[in-house]
Amino acid sequence: MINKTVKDAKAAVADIPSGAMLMMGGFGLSGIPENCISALLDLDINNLTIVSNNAGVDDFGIGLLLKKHMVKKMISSYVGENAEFERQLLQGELEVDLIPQGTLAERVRAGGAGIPAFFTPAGVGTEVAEGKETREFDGKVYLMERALKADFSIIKAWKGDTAGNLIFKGTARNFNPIMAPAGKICIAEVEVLVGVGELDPNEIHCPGIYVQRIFQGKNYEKRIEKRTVSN
Amino acid sequence: MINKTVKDAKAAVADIPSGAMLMMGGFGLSGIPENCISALLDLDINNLTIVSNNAGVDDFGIGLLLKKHMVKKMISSYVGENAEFERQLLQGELEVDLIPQGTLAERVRAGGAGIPAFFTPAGVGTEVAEGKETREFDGKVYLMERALKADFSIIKAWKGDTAGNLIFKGTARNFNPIMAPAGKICIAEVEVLVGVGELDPNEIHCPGIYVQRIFQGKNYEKRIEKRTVSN
Amino acid sequence: MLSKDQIAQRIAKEVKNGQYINLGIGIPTLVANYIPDDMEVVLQSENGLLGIGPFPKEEDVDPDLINAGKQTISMLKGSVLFDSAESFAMIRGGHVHLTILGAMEVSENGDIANWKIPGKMVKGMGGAMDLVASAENIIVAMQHCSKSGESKLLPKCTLPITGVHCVKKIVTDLAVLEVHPAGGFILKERAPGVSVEDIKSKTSGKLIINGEVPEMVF
Amino acid sequence: MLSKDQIAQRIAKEVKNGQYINLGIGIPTLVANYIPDDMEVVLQSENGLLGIGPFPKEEDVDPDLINAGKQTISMLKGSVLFDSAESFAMIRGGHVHLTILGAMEVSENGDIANWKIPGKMVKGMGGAMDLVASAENIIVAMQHCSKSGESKLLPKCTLPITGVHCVKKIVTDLAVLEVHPAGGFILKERAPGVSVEDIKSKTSGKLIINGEVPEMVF
Repeated sequence: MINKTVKDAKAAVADIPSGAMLMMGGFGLSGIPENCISALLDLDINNLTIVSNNAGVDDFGIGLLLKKHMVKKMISSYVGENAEFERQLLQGELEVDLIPQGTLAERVRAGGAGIPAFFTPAGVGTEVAEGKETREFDGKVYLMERALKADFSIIKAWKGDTAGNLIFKGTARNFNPIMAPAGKICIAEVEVLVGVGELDPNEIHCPGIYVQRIFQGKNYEKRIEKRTVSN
Repeated sequence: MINKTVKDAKAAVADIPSGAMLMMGGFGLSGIPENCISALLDLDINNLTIVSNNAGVDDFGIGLLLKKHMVKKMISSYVGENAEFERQLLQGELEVDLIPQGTLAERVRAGGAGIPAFFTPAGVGTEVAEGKETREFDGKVYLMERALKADFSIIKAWKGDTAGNLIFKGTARNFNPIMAPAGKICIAEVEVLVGVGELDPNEIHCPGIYVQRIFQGKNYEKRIEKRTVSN
Repeated sequence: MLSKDQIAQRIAKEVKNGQYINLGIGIPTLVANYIPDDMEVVLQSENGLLGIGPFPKEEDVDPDLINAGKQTISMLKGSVLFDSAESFAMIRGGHVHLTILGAMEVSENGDIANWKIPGKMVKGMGGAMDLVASAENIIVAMQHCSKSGESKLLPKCTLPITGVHCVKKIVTDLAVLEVHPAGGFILKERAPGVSVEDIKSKTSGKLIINGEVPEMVF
Repeated sequence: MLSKDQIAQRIAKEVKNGQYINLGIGIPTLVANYIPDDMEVVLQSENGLLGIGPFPKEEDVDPDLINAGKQTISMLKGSVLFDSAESFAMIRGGHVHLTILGAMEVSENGDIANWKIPGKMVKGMGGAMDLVASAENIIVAMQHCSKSGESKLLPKCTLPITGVHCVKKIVTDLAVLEVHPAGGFILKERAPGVSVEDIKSKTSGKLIINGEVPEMVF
């Protein structure tokens, strides 16, 4: 099998240039590529466009990139947990493109799957439909939505092997596996990196063909946004 | 969890009427719903339209339904292993709609996923494109293809639980999981039926939400079309 | 007037055995507490889980297991995990039978506004637009009037809408109403102690009253 | 003139380290036998496997593990299984770098015909139309002429085509040829003992000859 391992987060993100279009996995703070975000903070780059369902919180996740003014534009479905985000947006320092979550997921999936455009009912009759082609199929109206692709997709998995095959855990899966094929280069950080043959071929969530670089991350904080417990 | 179990194949297919549109999983003879095919043979129905990548062989799989003249139309990508099929087609007793395999898979996936239409490059400039809308995106020409849905999707899995969650084995997965959501009623036959909680939530290939009926099949023959071995 | 919990309790009576259900944030989440034990329903969380269990015990909290409101949760026997594309394939494909969500406004033709207030910070629509465009049955849980006393049941939404012609039923602190296919809110039930006149005065959209309007039974 | 195995052997030299490759039925399947051991490539089978291994030993034959030609196969360490939609997402999305397949005809502008002969029984295109419409590099393995001696390298395909402007290179029993972006077959190499004149007489499409044409080296 083809070996995709790189040394660490620093090596994995080293060639990401200013102005790059990035996809980053995660839902809320769950399943975000913590190590790559830290490594990006050490790079002297800016004007990034980031596709991510959320924008982190003020002092964690993508919020850290925002605070360092590295981001020009966010493409997300929900950004409501981040005060610095709000400030930059109101000041005109940041652009945001808000997309229904299912449309975002499907546009990303289409980008990786060679589907340039598709039709969805989400957003018909709303401001999301402005400027978009609508079309009726079997009596229901749909919007045409285009595929999304990125220069780099940066994702986080639970286990991976050196060939780039990935397994996720719990709801930390979310956008991670579908972003892998949508990036020209996919960087995957994993909690546990194993040799080829150690993962069951029948249990892999993301085939290694989509992953160009993989490394074992460290010191995962896995911050919890809303700790809710029952008695 | 909602219990989806039915007694056996006979009970599962009992209400399938003449003229129904069926999807049937499998690639070649691998992963085909053997028990349901047998039970269908005992029904006095005909004029079926069947969406299946292949059409079985003369004396096994969908070939058995063809031989009994139960099929009006096949929607497939490759039907070359079946002499009875050829005879009926040449005699005008059978219609066939041949579709590129990837387009077939994506049309089925779209049918289950609420996507009424999408664009694909497969078949551009060929007779597959006849009568279809073409459109250029970023300098490349694509065909618009419509979603496929069925009255019943009939699939075969390796393991399943009573809530309809399914795990497939090897390349017997193929069209089975994507056909489940594309049928109004999905009937799943499994080699091993277990109670809820016995399958790992992280290893399920097809969520039970797509499956309306499940039963444990028996006497699987699993015929091999081309037994090739190395010394 | 109903408490939030009572609104949730009344909505729980709309749930049918064998349904797959998506519950929005706020009052809808409370509905889960009132689904009878003998009823088998499965709750979907659009970040990738079928079979949401109760909040975990302190020692079982897992940052890799949250719901769409980012709260830590648990799984049930028979739960399934999946990615975001599969999750919305499920929603868009109509496999989730019932969506219960909050709203800022509902119009008499079933439009819903619940994601954006002009002039205020936009948080985003999340999965709401996909949900309202897709589910076969959509029930709104909300207060009948805004904090400033304005009716939230309107002839036409004044806020940017989330979806058109999609709301089937509304349960408020005052009433249960159905949206008439040709337009208008059909008053089905009154909250205990609330009069038809009271509801009429607090409903700015067209209210349809057919004969005697019964009090809610829980 | 090359044997089928020699055609496969010559094509194997086009394979690059780190590639994901889809091999069609027939000569293309033989290419796997000539990929050097020190080269890491992964073979995709469009029915749902990355990492095709050798044919299994008699005792390891598994009816649930076949390739796209319906032959029983084995897996390798690091193999992955997936469904048909994922498989063609992989192909259509350009993740498979190289497709090697057979053909009945290739035209000088890179069109390929390999799925249907009018008047004969139609078997279907299987995955061929998806593969030729998607892969960044497509190499055709075929005999230079049909059994009746007609050239299969034509100005224009006479048979129903599988895809347009897609073939990049052709390896036949007589020659290695590249398709010129503006049209025409560029003669790159001759099979041992085969003359340029011989190839010219057996190529009905436009043949482009730039200087000396070397003999193939294996």
